[in-house]
Amino acid sequence: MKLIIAIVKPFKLDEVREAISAAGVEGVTVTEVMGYGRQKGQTEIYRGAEYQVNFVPKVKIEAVVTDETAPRAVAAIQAAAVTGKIGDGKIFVLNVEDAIRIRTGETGVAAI
Amino acid sequence: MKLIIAIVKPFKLDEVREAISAAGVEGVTVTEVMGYGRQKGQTEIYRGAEYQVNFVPKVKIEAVVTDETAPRAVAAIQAAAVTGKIGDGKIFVLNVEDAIRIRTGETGVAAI
Amino acid sequence: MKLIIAIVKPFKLDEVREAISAAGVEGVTVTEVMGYGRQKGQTEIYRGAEYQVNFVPKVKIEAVVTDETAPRAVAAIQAAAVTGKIGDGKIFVLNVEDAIRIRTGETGVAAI
Amino acid sequence: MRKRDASLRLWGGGTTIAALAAPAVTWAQSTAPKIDSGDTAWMLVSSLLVLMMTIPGLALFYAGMVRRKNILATLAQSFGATCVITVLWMIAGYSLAFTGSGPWIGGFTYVLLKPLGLTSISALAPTIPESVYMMFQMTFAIITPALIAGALADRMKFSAFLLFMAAWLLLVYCPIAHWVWGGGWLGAAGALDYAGGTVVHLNAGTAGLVAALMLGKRKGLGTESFAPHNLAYSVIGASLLWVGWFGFNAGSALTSGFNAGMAMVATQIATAGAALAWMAAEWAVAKKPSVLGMVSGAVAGLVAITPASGYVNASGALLIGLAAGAVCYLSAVHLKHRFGYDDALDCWGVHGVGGALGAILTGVFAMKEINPSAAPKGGWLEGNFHQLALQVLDVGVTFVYCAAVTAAILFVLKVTIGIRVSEDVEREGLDINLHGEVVHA
Amino acid sequence: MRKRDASLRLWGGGTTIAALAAPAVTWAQSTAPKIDSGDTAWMLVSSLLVLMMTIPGLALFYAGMVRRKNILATLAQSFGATCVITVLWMIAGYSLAFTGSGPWIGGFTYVLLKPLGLTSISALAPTIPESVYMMFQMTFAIITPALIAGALADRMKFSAFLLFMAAWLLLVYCPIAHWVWGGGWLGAAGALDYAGGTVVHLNAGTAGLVAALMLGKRKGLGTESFAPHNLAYSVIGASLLWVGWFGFNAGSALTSGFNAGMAMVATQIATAGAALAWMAAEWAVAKKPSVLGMVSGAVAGLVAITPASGYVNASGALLIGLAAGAVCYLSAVHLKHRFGYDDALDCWGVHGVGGALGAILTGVFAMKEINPSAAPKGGWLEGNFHQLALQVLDVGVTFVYCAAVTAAILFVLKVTIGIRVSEDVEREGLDINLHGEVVHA
Amino acid sequence: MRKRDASLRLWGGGTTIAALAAPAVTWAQSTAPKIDSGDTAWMLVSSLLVLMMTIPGLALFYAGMVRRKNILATLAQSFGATCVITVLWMIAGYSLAFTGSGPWIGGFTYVLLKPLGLTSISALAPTIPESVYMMFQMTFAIITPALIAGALADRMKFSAFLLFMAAWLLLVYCPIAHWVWGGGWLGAAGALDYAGGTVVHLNAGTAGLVAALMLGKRKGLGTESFAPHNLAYSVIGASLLWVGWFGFNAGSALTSGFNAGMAMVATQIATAGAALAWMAAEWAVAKKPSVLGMVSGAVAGLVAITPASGYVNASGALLIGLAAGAVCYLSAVHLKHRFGYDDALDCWGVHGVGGALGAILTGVFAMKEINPSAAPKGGWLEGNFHQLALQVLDVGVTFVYCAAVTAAILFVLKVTIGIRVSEDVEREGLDINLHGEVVHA
Ligand SMILES: Nc1ncnc2c1ncn2[C@@H]1O[C@H](COP(=O)(O)OP(=O)(O)O)[C@@H](O)[C@H]1O
Ligand SMILES: Nc1ncnc2c1ncn2[C@@H]1O[C@H](COP(=O)(O)OP(=O)(O)O)[C@@H](O)[C@H]1O
Ligand SMILES: Nc1ncnc2c1ncn2[C@@H]1O[C@H](COP(=O)(O)OP(=O)(O)O)[C@@H](O)[C@H]1O
Repeated sequence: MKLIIAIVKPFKLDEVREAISAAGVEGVTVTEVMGYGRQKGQTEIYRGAEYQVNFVPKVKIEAVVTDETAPRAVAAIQAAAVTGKIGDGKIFVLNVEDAIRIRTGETGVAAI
Repeated sequence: MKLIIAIVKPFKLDEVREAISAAGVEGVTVTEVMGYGRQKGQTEIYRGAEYQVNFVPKVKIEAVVTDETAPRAVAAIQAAAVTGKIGDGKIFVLNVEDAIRIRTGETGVAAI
Repeated sequence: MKLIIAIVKPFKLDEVREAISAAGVEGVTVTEVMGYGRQKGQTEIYRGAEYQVNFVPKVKIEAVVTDETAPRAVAAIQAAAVTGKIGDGKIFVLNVEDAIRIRTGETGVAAI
Repeated sequence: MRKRDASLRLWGGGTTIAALAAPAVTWAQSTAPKIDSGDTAWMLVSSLLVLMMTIPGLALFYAGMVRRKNILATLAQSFGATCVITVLWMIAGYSLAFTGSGPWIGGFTYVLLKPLGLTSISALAPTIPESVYMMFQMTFAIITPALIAGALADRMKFSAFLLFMAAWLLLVYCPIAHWVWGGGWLGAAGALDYAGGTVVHLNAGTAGLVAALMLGKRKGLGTESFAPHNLAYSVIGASLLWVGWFGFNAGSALTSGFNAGMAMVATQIATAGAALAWMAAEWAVAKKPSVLGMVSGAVAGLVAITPASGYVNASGALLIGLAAGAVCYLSAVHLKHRFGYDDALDCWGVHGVGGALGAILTGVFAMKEINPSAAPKGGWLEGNFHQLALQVLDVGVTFVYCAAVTAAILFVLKVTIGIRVSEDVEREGLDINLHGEVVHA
Repeated sequence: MRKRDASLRLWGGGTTIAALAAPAVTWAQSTAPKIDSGDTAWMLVSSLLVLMMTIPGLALFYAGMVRRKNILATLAQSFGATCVITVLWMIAGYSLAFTGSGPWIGGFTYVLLKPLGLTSISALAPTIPESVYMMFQMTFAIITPALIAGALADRMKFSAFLLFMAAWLLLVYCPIAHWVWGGGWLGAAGALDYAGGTVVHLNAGTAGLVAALMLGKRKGLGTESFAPHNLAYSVIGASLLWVGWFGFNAGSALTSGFNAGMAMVATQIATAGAALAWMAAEWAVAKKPSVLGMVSGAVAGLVAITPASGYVNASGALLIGLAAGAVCYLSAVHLKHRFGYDDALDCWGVHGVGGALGAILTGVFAMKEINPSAAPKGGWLEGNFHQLALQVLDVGVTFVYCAAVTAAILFVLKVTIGIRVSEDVEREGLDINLHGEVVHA
Repeated sequence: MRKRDASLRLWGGGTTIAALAAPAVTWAQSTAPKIDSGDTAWMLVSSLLVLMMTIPGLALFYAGMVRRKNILATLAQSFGATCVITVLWMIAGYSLAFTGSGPWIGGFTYVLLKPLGLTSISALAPTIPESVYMMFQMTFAIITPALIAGALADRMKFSAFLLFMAAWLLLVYCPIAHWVWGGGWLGAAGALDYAGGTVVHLNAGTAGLVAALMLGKRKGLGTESFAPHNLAYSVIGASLLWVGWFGFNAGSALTSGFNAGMAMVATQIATAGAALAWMAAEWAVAKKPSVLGMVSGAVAGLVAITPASGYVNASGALLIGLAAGAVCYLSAVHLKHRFGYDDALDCWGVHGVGGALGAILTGVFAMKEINPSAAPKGGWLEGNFHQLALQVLDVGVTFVYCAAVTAAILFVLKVTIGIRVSEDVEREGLDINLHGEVVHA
């Protein structure tokens, strides 16, 4: 199983969720995060004191999927989240050793 | 070492924390997240415009534990978080390559 | 590639971000989290009812870096985040199998 | 709100219409009665101030103390109660409470406010239009039931809540208001309640205690955190309650003159004194002065000075305030836990206890000099022990009647439509389940 | 706000200065005119209440309904409009609307308020200083354009917004206010608009509808969630609107007496009735009574009773309120979706529809007994069908004139500086892009 | 608040009690004095408006500008100051400031308000009860020290803060209020300060500057983000300040008539002008008009018009407002950074600078026509250069006395209990450490 972590622009959340569903992913977990990358935030002036707002709001989407679904899911996210502008975000793929569905106690791919 | 990621219902947080402590886990990190799975959220109507609230509030609990503790911790979480109703959540286990305690610079299992 | 997860005290965020930049890390993602470890929170009294506030506010910093950068980045975070007091936090390192830049579709180390 | 105050008018602008035979008269325009434009201005303002106490004052005070998932539901209780009671007051409440001359309950002639014409004047407030007097009393009738919401926060069905408000208004508030202010037996016996220590606060507090007992405790109490989500709302709410309370207390003079001025002073001093007393007690016991404690203390002071505000001088007000802060701190923070009822936001602990305390201390500190017409013999300190006995009677009667009828109303609701939400709804929050909305969506 | 009300003063404190030839006169101090201190007190208060309706009332009501990224921009619209209009009203607005005697527009003598001396009095309000009357009217002139912001939320440029406010004030509000209240043709014809059903609410609502059509829909409508970020703000805002509205309606008596009292009563009852009607309709249709619905219903009631508040009794007010709650629920929640314009926060749905409804129902329910001087023949129910026809005329004229001129103003702005922000700005939020700030930083 | 205003009463409702020998007299009831019910109504309202300025107005204005971890502590400062000062004002403040006839300080006869009876009247306000006058002055005494909190935000110990408030009230505010308004030497010399340009704003601003210097800068300034957590609170706060300020300025007429009306008009226009001037300056310099800038500008306008509000006409008010917006923008946004003191929320930058500016411009724009009794020769523009000199003297004396005594008080506190929290407490936030609570728990 793979953990797919996608960091995308907040307003793309709904599109990504739909795309990933269509790709066969049953569940996702979403977190509001702050990102820093090429897109650098902006210089703010508060009462004359300049300071750098380094972070831009993003959402992080995490989904654990089977090894077979993973490439399809990644492609779906990429297609749905892209705007072509800086700050579109990243997708990371990690290996997952086990999964458990709390309700039933099922483990492995049956759980996801 | 393993990273255990548990996504559970918010009101189970305290019970899970206690259970996991009892299982010998010294530290955890908790994030408020939004989940999407079999439990689908609900259709909301705002001023006559229907829209789907796709996400239900969950908490994500992350704990890095030794390989030996991992099964015990997973079992403890599962037991504490289960209600038997849809939306109880998931537990994922990932491999961790290294850990560092910032305060002391200790590494490996000594750090967790 | 490695995913570095650092949990640090909130007011250290800016210093850590600068240190990690200096170490050559181009992007990070930051989440507000609640931590529980040796530093235990405090007992609160609300209208005479005691209850334990188990969690202290922390920030979680996640960065995906190349294998070569990883040690340098970890060291930089550790140096920037340390205060020597309990609750300074942890750094965890996980393996990442793939990365994709959404904007361009680049993959692997080119994407991070 | 004692009608005799009106006879204390000392300035020249208006003419007192003494001793109207009927409680209200509509004048033919040609012989239009003389009202006082200054008194009317102050009573128009007082009416809207007391409305402001409920929305947004009380609504915010309570909403700030609950968890995020119940904020909107808590606001909805104050807002919904305001609407239901406004309409019921027009339909029957005013008629039952402030018209007619029976000792137990008013009459039915003012149903739907039929006789309320442009130039009507009530004998209970002879220098202002009856429309304004009716409205002023309406705002009292709104806030009293709305206060009860503090005891039943986080767990009551909205439908049951609205029905409870309606029944309680007619069966509890209207009779008691009539007894004390509307020409009924308690006022005639000489009990002093300037702006509602028993009629409003002890009454609401008692109902809250009964409701808390009948609803049972909130799920998770003692094991989960019930820390308030946003005390900033409570600070706004308490501040608006404080500001609006001058309409409550100084407005109860029903005129714009010396009585209103003294009531304002007493209110201000007692409130500050009570906030400082609660703060000091908490600082000593719990080592930190919480913001929730400061605002709760202020409300305790406002409550306790309410019955006394037209009868005491500045020093009396300070003493009442200090006592209220300390006593309500004990009742809200310590007694509640000893006895184990879940008076969620301390409706009984602050309004019940503070109202009773204020009513009794009125019997101690009332001064003839401050209100020669309504308290011609003063209170205990001026040798009139009888007044203290009367005040205790007032407290006892209010408590017993209110407790009994409130329990009956809630019992009927419980066995018919049910009063408490399901466990799942309580866990997930009232906002999303009862109203379909959340804050910070 | 009909000047004839003043002649209904029945109390003794002041002397009516009848029939001043010129609209305003500055008296030499030795022959100083007699004003009434009670009337003045009430009108000072009414002025600040109506200002409070806009800031923070309306500002919060609207800001609570938008998404987090647009909260500050929404607040800035109400606040900025207040500032711009205050200065313009001083420069020319008051002069154009409330001085001079032409049927279509006022004069220029009061430009920069030059003739406004310490002891000036306007014939339109003979028992208070003209300074207070000018100020009271200013607060109406502020809130009317500010209401339009509800229709154009989330997508208008701030610079264009401020220019729109300025132009609209002078080209739309001032003429219409003059027609009805300032001595112009509509008032002379006998149209009844106590506190602004057409001058304020239908006017703002119509402008909102035009603006919504010309701006186009918000990006993402129908596919993304537009759930309000913090309805607690909307509850505070609606509550302060309710409380402040007594300055609006009861203040429109321009005196502190019987008329003000009746207007207050009518306002309170209609508001509660409308909130309950909306709540009931929503509970029946959507199965849950939303907090947004309750407060929207209250505002609908306030809007609809505005033109009628000085002419109807309690029962009339209740009926108008119930009708307003139900009708505005339909228009805001259902019609809007059928026709597909994006009246974001229901400026047209509540203020336009409610204002027109109230204006027409005024022609039905007006009673001679409640306002013998201004409505000596009552409305349709008292057999005066002519009044109803007049009211319909008033509605029609206001709608047509306002729609045409608003469209012209927005067209000019659109082709010059542009009225809508770029798509990126809209997506990312107005707060950070237009004002450089966010809430919950 | 100049007593001479009272002699300008031009209406018939009340009778002026001229030239009472003693500053206050309690009348036997039989020969009860004549007060005016309209004046009393307006002053009751003005008192509660000024209280509302502090809680919740100022509390929210400041709390909205700090970071999340300090919101409750900031609210607690305004609320706590209100309570402490109320009680001290009753104990000694009123006596020291507004009774007795010495040039430097009042007397002790009014300690604990002992002589304040039901029908007392002060010679300083002969048409209202002394209870109301005492209360009105109390609300000024509350807000003045409370304003200082803006300079010391985020880093002062709560215990030290409360002691500072108490000492400053008695040692700084009471003497200066006595000099100017209570019968002391500055008022007698002819300095004009209608509602507190120097007594309130320059005074608080100066104390804030001294406190900011003595406390030192906040940790992290310049490197961490100090962006306000929730400017929506600041908008609510500024709006309530604006609305309440009519009690401050128009209330300072002490009567409900022409003077109050003109003061209201001047206040409204200057405020709007200043908000627009700040907005324009910021738009030009920083390219975006921030919401914080708009509300800060409005407050700057309110501050600057305060001393002038009873002496200038509409055009004068507009000019003062425009000047205040531009000058305070410079002082709060640019001078502060040049000189490097950490006046956190711009107490000196807005209140100090704005108050001094307003006081001086009063000497320029005062007009005999607007206040014939108190400013019979007008200001510089009417050829009376002497007035301008007097105003500069007033500014200088206030600054020097206030700075010296404030520094002494803070020095004593610093070497005894300490005035600043530990670095850890500052980092983690005052809310959790000083009060044991957080927002958004
Ligand atoms: N190496 C990284 N590790 C973790 N998160 C990253 C990394 N690089 C980028 N991100 C996240 O992705 C977001 C977008 O990245 P950015 O470099 O701004 O744009 P782009 O991907 O278009 O070049 C960042 O705001 C950050 O949240
Ligand atoms: N494959 C997944 N990857 C990440 N998170 C998931 C996944 N499946 C479920 N979740 C999380 O677990 C929560 C509960 O899952 P759900 O399917 O609703 O219930 P259940 O586990 O009882 O079948 C979801 O709301 C989501 O946050
Ligand atoms: N095993 C763990 N797994 C996940 N997070 C941890 C773990 N141990 C500690 N943390 C996080 O690190 C924070 C600091 O840890 P703590 O034990 O309090 O201090 P220290 O690292 O100085 O001993 C915790 O609040 C928690 O968020």
